[in-house]
Amino acid sequence: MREGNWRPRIVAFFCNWCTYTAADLAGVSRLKYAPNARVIRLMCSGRLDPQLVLAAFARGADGVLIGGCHPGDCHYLEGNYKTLRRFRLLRRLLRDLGIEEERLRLEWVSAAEGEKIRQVVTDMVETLRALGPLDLPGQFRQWDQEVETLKAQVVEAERLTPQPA
Amino acid sequence: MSVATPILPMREASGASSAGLHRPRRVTIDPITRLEGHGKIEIFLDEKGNVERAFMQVPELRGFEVFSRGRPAEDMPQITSRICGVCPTAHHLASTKTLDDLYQVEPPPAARKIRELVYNTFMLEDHALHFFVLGGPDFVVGPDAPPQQRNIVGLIQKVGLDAGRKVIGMRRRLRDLIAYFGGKVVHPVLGLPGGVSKALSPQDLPGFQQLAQDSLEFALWTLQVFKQAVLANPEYVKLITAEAYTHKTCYMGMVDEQDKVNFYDGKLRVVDAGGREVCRFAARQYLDHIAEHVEPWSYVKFPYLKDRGWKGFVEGVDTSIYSVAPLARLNAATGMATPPGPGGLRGILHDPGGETGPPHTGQPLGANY
Amino acid sequence: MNPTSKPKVAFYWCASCGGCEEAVVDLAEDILNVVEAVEIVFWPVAMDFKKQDLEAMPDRAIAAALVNGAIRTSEQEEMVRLLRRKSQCLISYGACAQLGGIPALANQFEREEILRYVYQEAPSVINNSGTYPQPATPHNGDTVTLPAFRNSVRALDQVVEVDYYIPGCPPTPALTKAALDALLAGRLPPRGTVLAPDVALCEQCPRLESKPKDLSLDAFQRPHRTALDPEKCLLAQGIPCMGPATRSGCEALCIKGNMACTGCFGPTSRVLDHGAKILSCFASALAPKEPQGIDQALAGLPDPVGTFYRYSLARSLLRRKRGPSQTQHFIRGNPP
Amino acid sequence: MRTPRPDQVRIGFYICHCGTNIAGALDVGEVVNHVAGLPGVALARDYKYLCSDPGQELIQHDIRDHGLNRIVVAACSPLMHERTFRRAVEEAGLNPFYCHMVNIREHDAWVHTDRQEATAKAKALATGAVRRVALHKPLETKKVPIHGEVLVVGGGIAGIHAALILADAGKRVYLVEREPTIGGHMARFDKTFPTLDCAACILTPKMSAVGAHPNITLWTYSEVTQVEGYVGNFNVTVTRKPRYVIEDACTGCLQCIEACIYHDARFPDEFNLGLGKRKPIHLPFPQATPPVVLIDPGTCIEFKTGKCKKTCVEACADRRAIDFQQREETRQIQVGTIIIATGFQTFDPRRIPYYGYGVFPTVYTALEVERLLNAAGPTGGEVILRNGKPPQRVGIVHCVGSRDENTNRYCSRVCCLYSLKLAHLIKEHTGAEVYNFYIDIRTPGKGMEEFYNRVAEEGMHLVRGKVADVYPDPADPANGRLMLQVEDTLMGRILKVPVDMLVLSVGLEPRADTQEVRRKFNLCCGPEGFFLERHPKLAPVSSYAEGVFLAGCCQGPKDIPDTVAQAGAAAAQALALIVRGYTEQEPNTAYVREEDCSGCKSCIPLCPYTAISLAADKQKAFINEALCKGCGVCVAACPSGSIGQNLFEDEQLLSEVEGVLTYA
Repeated sequence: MREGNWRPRIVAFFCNWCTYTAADLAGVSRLKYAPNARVIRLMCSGRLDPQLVLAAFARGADGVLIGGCHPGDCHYLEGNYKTLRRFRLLRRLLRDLGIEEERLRLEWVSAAEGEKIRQVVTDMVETLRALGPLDLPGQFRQWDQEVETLKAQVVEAERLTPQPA
Repeated sequence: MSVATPILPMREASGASSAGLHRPRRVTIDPITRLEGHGKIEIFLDEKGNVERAFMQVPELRGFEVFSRGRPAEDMPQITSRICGVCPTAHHLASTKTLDDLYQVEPPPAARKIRELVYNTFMLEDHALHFFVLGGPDFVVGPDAPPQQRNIVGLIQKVGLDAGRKVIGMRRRLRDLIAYFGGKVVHPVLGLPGGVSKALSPQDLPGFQQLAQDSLEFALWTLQVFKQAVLANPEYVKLITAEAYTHKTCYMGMVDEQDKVNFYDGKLRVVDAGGREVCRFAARQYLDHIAEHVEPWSYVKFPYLKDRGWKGFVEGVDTSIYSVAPLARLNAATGMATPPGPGGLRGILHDPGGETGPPHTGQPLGANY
Repeated sequence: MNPTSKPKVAFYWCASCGGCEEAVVDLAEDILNVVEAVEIVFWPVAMDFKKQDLEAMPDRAIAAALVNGAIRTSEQEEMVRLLRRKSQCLISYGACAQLGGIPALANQFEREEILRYVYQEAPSVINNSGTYPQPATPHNGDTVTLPAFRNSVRALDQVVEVDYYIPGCPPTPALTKAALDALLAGRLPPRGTVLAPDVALCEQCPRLESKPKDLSLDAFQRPHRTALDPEKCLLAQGIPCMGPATRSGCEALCIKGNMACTGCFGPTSRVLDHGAKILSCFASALAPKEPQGIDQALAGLPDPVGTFYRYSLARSLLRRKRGPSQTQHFIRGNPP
Repeated sequence: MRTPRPDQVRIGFYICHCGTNIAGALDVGEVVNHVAGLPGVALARDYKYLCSDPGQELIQHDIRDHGLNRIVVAACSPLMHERTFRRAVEEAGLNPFYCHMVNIREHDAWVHTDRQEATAKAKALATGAVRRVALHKPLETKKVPIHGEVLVVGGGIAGIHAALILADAGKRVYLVEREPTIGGHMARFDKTFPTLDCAACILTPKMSAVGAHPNITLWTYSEVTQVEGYVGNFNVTVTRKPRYVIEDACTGCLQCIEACIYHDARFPDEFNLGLGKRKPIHLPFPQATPPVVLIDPGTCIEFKTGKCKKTCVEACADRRAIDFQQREETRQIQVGTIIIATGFQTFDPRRIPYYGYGVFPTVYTALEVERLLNAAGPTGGEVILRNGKPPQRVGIVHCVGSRDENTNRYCSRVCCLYSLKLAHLIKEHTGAEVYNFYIDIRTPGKGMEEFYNRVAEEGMHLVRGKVADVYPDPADPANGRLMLQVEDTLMGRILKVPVDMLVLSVGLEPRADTQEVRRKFNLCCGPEGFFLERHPKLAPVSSYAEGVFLAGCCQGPKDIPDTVAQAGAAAAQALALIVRGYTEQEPNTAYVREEDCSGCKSCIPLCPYTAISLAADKQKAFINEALCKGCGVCVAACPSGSIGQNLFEDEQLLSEVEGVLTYA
């Protein structure tokens, strides 16, 4: 992270049929929006394993955006309902672990809603800016400082102590 | 964390054996061994080599009282059992009974009996563990034996492999009974508000009845071992009853309506070192009677009798420190609720001291038997 | 006992309850064979060896050290580093060492929060002087020391390298015996393996057949609010059972006790985050489609962290609850 | 998640300039430099147009010359060119699924303005792709056979045309129409612009051809109620509504109508939009196809009281075609492809109250006027108002429900021309003064501008302005004359125009049940609500559902020539699939690692295609690859991580997540 020049990083999981296509449409329509979202294409938002959301946060995402087809519109009939259910529970879990609910967002964006991509990404960037960085990798480093000091001492002591016979 | 701590004298500490020449001012015993829990002892000696002050430190804290907060009440019996995996059943059932109280439900008679059966079984196997594995080697193998042998392995060598198998086999059978109801023996799962999760199948009953008979015999045999290994040895008796190993505190134990010992239910009764009742209360009133004191040199807190106030680590009739566990339990009660077995235990412990008051917790020699 | 050529074995406990020691003792008759085959050189619960005995050994002198308990204090870190150095094979024994275990639930709280409650705010505490445990307490020109209480609870492999894992809270005697046998026979799987079947518990569950193909849950039940059918799949009764996401090897003991699996064996090797996986499984099995209905159904899970990460919070992807402080630092233009 | 064994990965990275589309918005050189330094990358290049032949050849040569075994192409959307590059890679002897695309055009270059930021994003996305592609596995596309039968939904001109082409090509076609007859909107028109040939003259021969074609199964008064399966293998349920007349027995003699207990037709006639009357037993219009009458149970005495003399049955005599007991029936069919030609509905002008439609009897919609003008219509082709008089002054308001912020923002494309056509026809029929009130006159297309000139020269009043108010003419309230208030924006003055008849040129809208149809067929809708084509230019009749094609106004407003052209295109697309005989299925299917599965059954109910079953002998989940469509819902839900998904493996996605986050 460049200090003082922090920009929110969003990992966006978009379903192939609606939201990814909407993002393509936003492109074709030359809509301009914040460059913070990095899109990962899934065939269906229902593929989104909550592990991937947590992994994204753990690896440095400030926010995770899930994009799926509108209810009733899933290309795979009901994949998006599974996403919605997981999302509701996952947000509670995140909240209990100190990660603001707004950092995980679920949006239904149909293939025709290029404009909504622009709005959602831009709005989420603003929300994240207000929240500040999550920076879990930095947190992990910070949390581990407490053991690193001792580790260094032990290593140093072992270096100085002759190996017992 | 048990208050009773089976440590043996100076011999234990390294360097202490070269008596007289360079007697160290400080003796560290780290870790304390053969008990459940983490501990370390720092002993400071005066110029004469006598103990000037000793610190029994618990260098660990997990924070159950914090991380249990906010969790579903019904999870507590399973979470609190993790306070101690040697006596998980005690924590498990204490939590379960608290849930009864919370939900204001009375378990049906069968559930209550199952809980009592499980708990009493636990009392039996746990004491066997203590006697043969944790504390017992000090006597059976002997206080003079090298430390490497004062353990279960040495004990089996001493008493013989058959006796060792007998102990192991009986514990396994008893623990299987707990697992029958509790799923697991370490961290059982049977406790629910107002009942238990599992019932007893009638066809399994005869096996358990047989086990009851066998375990009674086992208890008597254990008593014989104790008599032979400890009481038959005048030096040991002298050691147990020596002033240095006597700890005059108050004593707490659970009693029934007649002030007899009850393991599962009843009131908590506290008596002082002179045998006089200090208080008698239901578990839910514990905050009225018990408080915890904090010292800067240990993570463990020190419970004491709240009415008396914290008076420091002092002994005597007026102390606010109280002991728990077997000897304290006997002291706090007027007797056993069941007919005394052959050669009643209380008599055995009473007689050697020849005193009229309650026997006091010798460290560690009486407390856990 | 004279020094022998038998492989040396050590047992140690960190932030633990002693249940793992009991599990070893519960080898019952088999422990005699173990004692016959190995030389136990360190085992605080049962033997009188001290830390300095350990320090006096040559490096890698111990064939295998079985460490249970989570890592919470500097002393535990020191001890496991010492054991790591003295051992050829370091085995994580039990859920606490492997995943953080129950003590890692404390990772939802900050160190100061814990200390303040335990020593000051708890209703049983009387501490007018505001005394807290101190790293060093002076005594007559000398000091009595306490190890540092860390902010986070860690799994063993978050502090030192671990060669094998024996899962469970506690591990079963059967698994323990199988692992020791494999160790003694020198036929251990690749390093890093969890020495238990890599399949979820449902496979061993006596109630699997009664699990319907479609759960379609409308609500999660709490076990004391429903009359539990002792034959039927607990999930089918709406009881959150971690079995589908949890490694087998325990012989479904809790299920046999008519209670749900709480996940002490941890996830399978394919899973990074135990909690996320069972969350996904449970949520997917819900029937309602509207946010309100979904939330209602999920109201039966009042404590997602405690339910999904009962034993694995330390080893989860997020590891602990994030403190409030970091964000504030940054807002003040002061990145940590 | 399993850590894959790192084999000797040699990644080639290619970034496309796309002319200036990409290179103009971000620094491709910087991206190349960044990616070149990533582990596993053997080569990184930029190129002006990678999708061009030389571009593809560049990659192919590099694969051979540099021993590349993974290819990452950073260019446009994979939805655009993924196949192109996979094919190129395959031709170079590499498994096509070792190729992965990074979308830096639609998702980056085209949507961001800051060059530095856009470059940074491209680097991040490329890093994710490089990480992921290293874990790719060789995969094979599966060929799935295609049923030769086609379902055409909707029997308007689009459906008719498509059905005939396919049937003529020898394919079995099921044409399903909701109304009792095919013909759609076109059957209601009088003349068609710009040639002014009679709609019926050109349509009815095609309708008859459909009715008579041996390869066409025509089900009118029927609806598709369920669609299951996938391209090549759709299982379709069609519900046939009871018309209370046995279709095969009815000869279309119409004697039953004659004989109906109701001597006179007295119920509003749907086909004539209520302008005419019909009996309970009726034929929608003389050339209806099939020529089979139907009974409206809402008006039939027998249905209402059970006490009719049933003179119709008597008249039908031994043909015994009338069956009051007829019930709704369902038919199951299996088809390989589907053409959606469900058409449109006209804008309901009651939504703009100030036009007074439904309030003033002299206000008509354009479609109603078509019926008035039609010789077979309720007035026999005479333009006679509801008060029985022919109009002397007629106003035609364009863009009713089109190009309007409050209703529909789009242009309905046909209204200008049909308004001019109606103006011409009204003038021809009545000699009335005709005023056209327009916003703009739009007449693109072959012969359209000429048509406009011709009509304009006929002495039409063309007023550029929107009608702002319609109210009864205070000077002549009795005859229903209306006063139009309109601003003539060319002259810059407010006009008040009295008319006897006001025609509203209503726009075209998606049908009211479009959403229902969309769900049934797994389609997408655009913002206006019409079905969305896969690509506006390159795949105009393909939908987002594989094997389902779009024709006619259900995709957007269009005139008859365009509709017919599109129907032909849809038929050709369907035919192309059938003739090939198979489709290639993306190998992104899920699979169960049997040795890992605990048989917990969590996945089984989640599959929308019932592809997952429990192998009874082993108590392990099993995924039928042929049924799996690759959504991955089961993969995400498998609590023990025992289900994988080709191309979307846990470790691949995780690496991609890590990759896109490694670069700040």
